[in-house]
Amino acid sequence: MNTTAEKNIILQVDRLKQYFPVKKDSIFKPKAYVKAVDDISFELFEGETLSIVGESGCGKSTTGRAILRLDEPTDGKVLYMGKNILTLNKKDMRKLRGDLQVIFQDPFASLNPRQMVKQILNEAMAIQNVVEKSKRKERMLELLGYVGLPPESLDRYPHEFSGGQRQRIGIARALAVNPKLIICDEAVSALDVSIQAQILNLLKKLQKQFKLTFLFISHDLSVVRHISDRVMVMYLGKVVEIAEKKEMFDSPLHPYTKALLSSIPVPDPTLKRDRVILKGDVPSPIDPPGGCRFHTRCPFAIEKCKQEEPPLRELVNNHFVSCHIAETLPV
Amino acid sequence: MTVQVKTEQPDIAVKTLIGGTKESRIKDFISTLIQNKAALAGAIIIIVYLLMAAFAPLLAPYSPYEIDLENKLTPPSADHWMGTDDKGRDILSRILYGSRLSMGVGFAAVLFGAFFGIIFGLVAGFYGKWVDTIIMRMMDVMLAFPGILLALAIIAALGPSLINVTIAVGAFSVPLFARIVRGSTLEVKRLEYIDAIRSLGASDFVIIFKHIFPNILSPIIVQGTLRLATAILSAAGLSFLGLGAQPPSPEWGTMLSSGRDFLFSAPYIALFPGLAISILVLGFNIFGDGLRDAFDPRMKK
Amino acid sequence: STQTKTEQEAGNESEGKKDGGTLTVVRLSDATKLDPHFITDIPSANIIYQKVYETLVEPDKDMNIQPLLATEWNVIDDTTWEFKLKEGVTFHDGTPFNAEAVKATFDRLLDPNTGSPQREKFAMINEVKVIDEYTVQLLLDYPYAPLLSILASSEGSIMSPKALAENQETLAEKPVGTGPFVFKDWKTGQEISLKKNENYWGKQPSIDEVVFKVVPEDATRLAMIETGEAHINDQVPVTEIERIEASDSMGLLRAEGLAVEYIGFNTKKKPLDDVKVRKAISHAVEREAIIKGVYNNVGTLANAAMSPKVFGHSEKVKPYDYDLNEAKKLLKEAGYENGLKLKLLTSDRKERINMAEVIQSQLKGIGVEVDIQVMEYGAYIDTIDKSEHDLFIGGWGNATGDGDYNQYNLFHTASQGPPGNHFYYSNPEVDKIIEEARRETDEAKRKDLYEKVMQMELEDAVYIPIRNYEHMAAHSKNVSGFWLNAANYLMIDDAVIK
Amino acid sequence: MKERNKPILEVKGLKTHFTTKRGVSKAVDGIDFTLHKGETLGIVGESGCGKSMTSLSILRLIPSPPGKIAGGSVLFKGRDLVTMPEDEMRKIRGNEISMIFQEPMTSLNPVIPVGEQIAEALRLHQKMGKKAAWDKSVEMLKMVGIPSPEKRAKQEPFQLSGGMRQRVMIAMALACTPEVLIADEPTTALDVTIQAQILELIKELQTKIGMGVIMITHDLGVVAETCDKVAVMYAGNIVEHASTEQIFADPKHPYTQGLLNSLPKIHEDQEELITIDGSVPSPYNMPAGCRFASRCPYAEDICAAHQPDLVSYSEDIKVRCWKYTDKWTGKRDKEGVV
Amino acid sequence: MLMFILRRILQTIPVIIGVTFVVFFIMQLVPGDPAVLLAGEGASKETIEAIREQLGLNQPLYIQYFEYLTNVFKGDLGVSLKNSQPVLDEILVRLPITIELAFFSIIITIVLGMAAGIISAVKPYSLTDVSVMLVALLGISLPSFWFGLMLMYFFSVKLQILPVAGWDSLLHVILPAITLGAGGAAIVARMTRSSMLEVIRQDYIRTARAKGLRERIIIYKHALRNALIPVITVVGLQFGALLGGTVLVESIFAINGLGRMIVDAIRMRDLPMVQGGVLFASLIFVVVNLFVDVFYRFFNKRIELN
Ligand SMILES: Nc1ncnc2c1ncn2[C@@H]1O[C@H](COP(=O)(O)OP(=O)(O)OP(=O)(O)O)[C@@H](O)[C@H]1O
Ligand SMILES: Nc1ncnc2c1ncn2[C@@H]1O[C@H](COP(=O)(O)OP(=O)(O)OP(=O)(O)O)[C@@H](O)[C@H]1O
Ligand SMILES: [Mg+2]
Ligand SMILES: [Mg+2]
Ligand code: NI
Repeated sequence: MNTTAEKNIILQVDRLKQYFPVKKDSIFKPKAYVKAVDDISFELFEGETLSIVGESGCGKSTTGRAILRLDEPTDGKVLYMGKNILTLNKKDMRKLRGDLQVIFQDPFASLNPRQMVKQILNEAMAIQNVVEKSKRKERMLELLGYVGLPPESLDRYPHEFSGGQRQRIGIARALAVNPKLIICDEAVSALDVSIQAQILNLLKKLQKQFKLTFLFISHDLSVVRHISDRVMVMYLGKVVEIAEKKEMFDSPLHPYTKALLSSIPVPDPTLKRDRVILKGDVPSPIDPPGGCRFHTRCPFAIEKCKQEEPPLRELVNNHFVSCHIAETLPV
Repeated sequence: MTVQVKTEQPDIAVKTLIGGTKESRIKDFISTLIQNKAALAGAIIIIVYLLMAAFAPLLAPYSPYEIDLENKLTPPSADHWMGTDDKGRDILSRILYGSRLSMGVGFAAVLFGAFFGIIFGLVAGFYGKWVDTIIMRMMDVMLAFPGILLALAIIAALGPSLINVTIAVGAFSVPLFARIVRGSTLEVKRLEYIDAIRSLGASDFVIIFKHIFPNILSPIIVQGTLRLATAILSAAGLSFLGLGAQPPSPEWGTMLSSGRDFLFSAPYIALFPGLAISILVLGFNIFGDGLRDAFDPRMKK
Repeated sequence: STQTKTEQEAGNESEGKKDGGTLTVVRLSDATKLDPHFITDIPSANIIYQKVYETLVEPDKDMNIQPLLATEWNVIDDTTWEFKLKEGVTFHDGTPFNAEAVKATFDRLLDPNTGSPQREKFAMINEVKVIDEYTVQLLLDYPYAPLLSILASSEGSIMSPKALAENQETLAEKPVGTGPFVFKDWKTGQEISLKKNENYWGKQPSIDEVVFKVVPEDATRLAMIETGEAHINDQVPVTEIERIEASDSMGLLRAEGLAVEYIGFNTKKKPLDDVKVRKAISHAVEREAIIKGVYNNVGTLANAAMSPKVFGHSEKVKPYDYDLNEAKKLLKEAGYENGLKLKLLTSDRKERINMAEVIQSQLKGIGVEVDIQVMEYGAYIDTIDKSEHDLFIGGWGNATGDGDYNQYNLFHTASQGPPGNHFYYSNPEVDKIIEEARRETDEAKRKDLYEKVMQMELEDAVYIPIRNYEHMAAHSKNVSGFWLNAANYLMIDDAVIK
Repeated sequence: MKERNKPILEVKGLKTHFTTKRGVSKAVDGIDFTLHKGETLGIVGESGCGKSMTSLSILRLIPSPPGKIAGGSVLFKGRDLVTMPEDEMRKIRGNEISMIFQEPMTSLNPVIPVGEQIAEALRLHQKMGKKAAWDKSVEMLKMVGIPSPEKRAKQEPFQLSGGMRQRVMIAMALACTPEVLIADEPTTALDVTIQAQILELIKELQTKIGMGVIMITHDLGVVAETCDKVAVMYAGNIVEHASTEQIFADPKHPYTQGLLNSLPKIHEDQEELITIDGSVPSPYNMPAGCRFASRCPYAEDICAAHQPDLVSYSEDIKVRCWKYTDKWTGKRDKEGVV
Repeated sequence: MLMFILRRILQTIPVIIGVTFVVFFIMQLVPGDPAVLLAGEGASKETIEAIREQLGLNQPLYIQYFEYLTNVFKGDLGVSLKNSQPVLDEILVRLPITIELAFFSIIITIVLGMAAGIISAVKPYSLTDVSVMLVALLGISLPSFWFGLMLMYFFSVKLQILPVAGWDSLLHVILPAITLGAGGAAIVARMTRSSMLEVIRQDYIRTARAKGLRERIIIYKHALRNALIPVITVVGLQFGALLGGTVLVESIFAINGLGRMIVDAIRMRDLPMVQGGVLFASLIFVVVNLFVDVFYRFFNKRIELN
């Protein structure tokens, strides 16, 4: 913990759990839950980008939503600048929301189709009351400048923009309230490679400019590799591995991470790789397998994996993994 | 590498597709409406009706109230284009004057029903859980309740007047609107832009009325235009209980009902008010459909 | 006379033809109960009256009292009436009809514990005395002239003493009388059926069975007659006369009724407490136009609250003539030359609403602006019972056919409110004459008293008489021999289905 | 596998236009390519460039109105699908040419058991009996690697995971052993680990059945790993057509170059990604000249004025760019823009 | 699902109590005194008072209500003020009739409405579509008394092929069921049409086409099943309107049903009958809607999870 010790922790997630009750099919069955996020802890340092990767349904978005209290978490703490935001009342929470912003995946669904850009931006400022009324127009133009949209965009509706432009509007809205932390939930997944590149560049630029902290949720590893400082891998509601980006990509420890990294199709036809192709589907989060949750698909699983849940342990410097046999795996 | 994120060139595609200014936007809205031929026809029908209501005194060839028992039940003729009723009053004149009443009651009732229905539906759908349960069970009570009883209760509590008939008729449609709105709210609530606005710290009120409501207009418009007919007809039903427009008001529904005794001997008594209602409802329905499309920016894609 | 051919034909033809069959009568509403001591409405009484139950005496077509279960009667003194009863009559349950039966019936009616709403009408009877098996005396508290008319009405029905003793409660559903028809079945809300009494003491009916079906919709009832699905429809809207008369499958029977319709004034309420205003309005209503325009000439112009069929009616009583100038003059005298606003209350019967509209238009002529208030029947009654009305359209059934029932209930101070005086009229002199007429046994003198008191009421302009009822029944051309009694009872003893 | 037999599918000058209130959208505007047995052709390009519309046009599944095939021909084993009568076309759909759609979530009927959805095509085209068709559909599910297929066949789509649904789509498309398979972004909606499974599966089956595959995607990684040759589309046109190795090693068209450049390099750290400025022209209002001209770093006067043709650069390479013609002056090239 | 049904059934209890409560207090508000109406013309104040006493109308309201409620839970709905018959008996005679009528009407609503909707949707904006939708709109805006009497006039009086009124055979059911079902059919037709048009645009319809299926199979097998889901809700709501509409139709065709009974009872201020009638009407309504919800959830579950 040497290198990170000096950095300020802006957000600390402590034993967060998010269970969604499932409607029961029968009164005879016990009450069931989707354990979307099941006891995860991590911290986020000021000015860094932490990415969360993992398959669809592993709880990435749920983690983000829980931090923002878009859903009320079942258990755990989320400390923002040392304050547990999960216990704030409605009013204080609303005030705090200015600091924590989110950019969503779907650039269309995340903008109200009936509001013009200026209404969208104005409303954001009005809600948090960050800019006085007379200066808002000015600020709007400034925001559009940051995200690279022409000033006349103000009078248009979201559907009149391309996907990439819409995503910029979403970013401008998030920036409008001067946030400290932005959660990007698949913020570029829906975009074309060329547009994706524009947005990624923009995010990086803005991060520097405003000292933003990003929690970057994605399943596109090449994007993650480009943007993150640290990476966290989730599987079925659990954190399986956290490490510095380079460390993670160069020497993944968890068998799932390994499979994930090897599955990325590489745009280079000359490169023929040994690919770890996993068998089977992701188990249901309603009834996750006991022991290590990955053991049903893990090519290396041993008996212990079925019985005991592996703890998240620091194997190398700042490289945490949750696997009983991480040391013994082939590289 | 010098390629920077620059301000994008004013986007040709966007610019040519949609004019950026406000006036052109309104023009665009209107032109979408006009291009939708059915909606245009609907709009024309409605305008004709509104003109009819506005200029009834000028248009009506006779007084709508003047009883002339000598000339009762005359079939349509050059003198009385739509014939006369069982008290010798000119049906055309009554229909013209009645447009004020019937359209007024119809609209007001639908608006009343929609207003409360929308609020209940939004609140139930947005908050879910026990709020939802309580509101929706209340709506069930209302739906299961005989209308005539509700009407009688309203006379009792508020006294008979046209406003109260509007309330009574409107009350019948509250649960219908509530159900529809609740369903749509549940759908829209899940969309990302609702989460986005919530994460900005917007209050529930803003979320519900500014962000959810405008996006569930379409089923409301459809239901509203359909309820209009029912509202006019039920208003007539109530006037017989002494709740609605009192005779000799030329209210369409009442006129239609009074034609019931002459269905075979003088069918025109019921026919013309019936047509007046049907055509109005037709107009509103097709206009409503067009409106829904024109209001929805997405439909232009 | 308004009797149509049908009746006369029936008289001639009914002898030879005894075809039997089921007679289907369609009517607006169902009976409420079939116990004559508890019946308060015509649709209920119509089922049993002279069909299942019989009375000691009965009114004929002209409302003259004729013997029925009593063969003769004597007024022994002012307060003692003696009746000789018919012998050899048995109730449907086999109990013989005799003086004990008469006593049992009236004792039950008069017993306060019975709680009969009709007790009031018989309150003058102090005791029913059995003289011998077939002789009975009614001892009255005070002289009461209209006694026979009450005995002749439905509430005077003689009931089986056995049924009274054993199962009083079930009498509401299962009447047991002596009449030509025996109660068969009642499906509430749907139909009541009676079958021929095989042991009837008099002439056996020709039909085997009669079913009274409830068909609320006017048009449907007529359609059923037209298609032959039913035989008689005893409530016909006035608008359908032409159609019925033009039809070759339907006939129309019309009969003068006992009831009258009138416009009433609330004499307690401003400005109608001013007799001049009332007179003015009385002058301004053109009654003939209503009979013709609204009622299609069904019924006749009424001159008072009693129809010609009611005992005590007098042609000499004169209501106000149609005279707008006089009306305006009176209004001016009353201080309303600039007009006046009034509310006219009516129940939701179609004809009455029409009538209200016509009256509204007529009164406009003298500057009286009328707001029509249509109310559902229950609310209407409630409003007039509470004296919250100005003008109202009312009617009086005159169920007994005697002037006392009319005058006492409508105009006596004691009857203000629910009993019938919704004019809230109070005139001590009128009260006195009404009471006097009640005790007067001399028919001619009674008639004079009624004439006098009716004229006084009109002088006070308490109401505007509009129409004497006329009852109409549409019938299939293949039935004959039935008739309508003035109280709108359907008489089917002699009905024949071809 | 790549023997040069007669092509089974030949698309020539295919044009698909949409007529809307705003005018005519030339979604597909003159596309040419050929497909041989056992070969995989990748079609790549920016979102909205007409990839899906091209594939739908081949099967004549364009939503009509407003869409319409406005010209060109699609020769399938020598017969033109564009002019073929509808009922004959029906015999080809799902039988000889099948399609895997972009969205496995919405492309399956939510209320019909998946087994039945597969079996109905078998009954129709292979004239199989009810039982036989069902057994075959269970077999197909097994082949695409769905565990306990007997049970799964009876389930409805909502009871299956996304990966399974996509596999059902594949089973459905392959049920009648088609000669051509069009896969329209078959893995976009899936996780990488599942995507790897599916791509592996398609490859495997292709070798087994020997069909020609058109693989539509905008994921260049997928193209690199699965395709023999690639067509790059831009704004309704093919701008470059070459073998996969060629495209990745030495892209000719400036758009292709831009596209490849903007990918984050997975084994290399970049501070900033390279982007292509500007945006695609509106399909309602195509420029007269090269459609990429406004975004092209090399554009010269001629580019804005005249549209280049798709010309052969070498035997295997076709490119639609003035830069590779003799009309090119090369002025800006010398300034060294890139 | 079972849990859901159980919960809904439990929720029904407060609904029913709510209904009785509202009915009770509304009936107190409504002007008109059952005692006066029962006493009839010319009854004295004493008589009326006696009747009131006899009917127990003099007790304080809350006692009357709680007595009523406790009796209801014991299964005793009281006796009619009008004819002293047990309310339950009166209702049980009429309930099957009304249910039968409603059942056939809803069948007509569904069959007619959906057929029209499908015909319209198959060729949108065609002449057939426009005319079907016009007829449907007329169906919505025409009062049912008019429609019912017209049907009666043509089929019973003119053609004499169907009975005018009554409820004795299946023939008697036809006209009332059509009259009652027609309005709903119009609404269902509109819903079906728009829902079909929506569904036809879905990806899975394209998939079906890509399989080479015939258009007919696509419409009836693939599109219709999905299009019906939103229509189900409308049918459920329509059932409520239908129950309200029974009054008129029961009057016109002289059917001895629950609707007419309730209205008659209201007119007589016969509180126990009104209470009982409304209780059962709401029970029917709640049960039907429960079915609809269960059905809907069953279908919708797969859609939500997609
Ligand atoms: N509101 C909810 N109610 C019930 N289950 C939920 C809810 N939200 C999420 N889930 C479930 O929780 C699990 C995790 O979902 P989440 O959206 O966090 O996954 P994700 O990692 O973001 O996946 P993706 O990459 O597809 O976005 C899933 O199984 C999902 O079905
Ligand atoms: N119904 C339609 N009406 C008008 N234009 C349409 C319609 N459908 C598609 N288009 C146009 O056709 C063009 C090509 O669309 P297509 O779906 O083929 O793109 P794509 O290359 O598959 O993109 P993506 O990668 O997003 O799937 C788009 O620009 C679009 O505007
Ligand atoms: Mg997610
Ligand atoms: Mg596509
Ligand atoms: Ni550079």
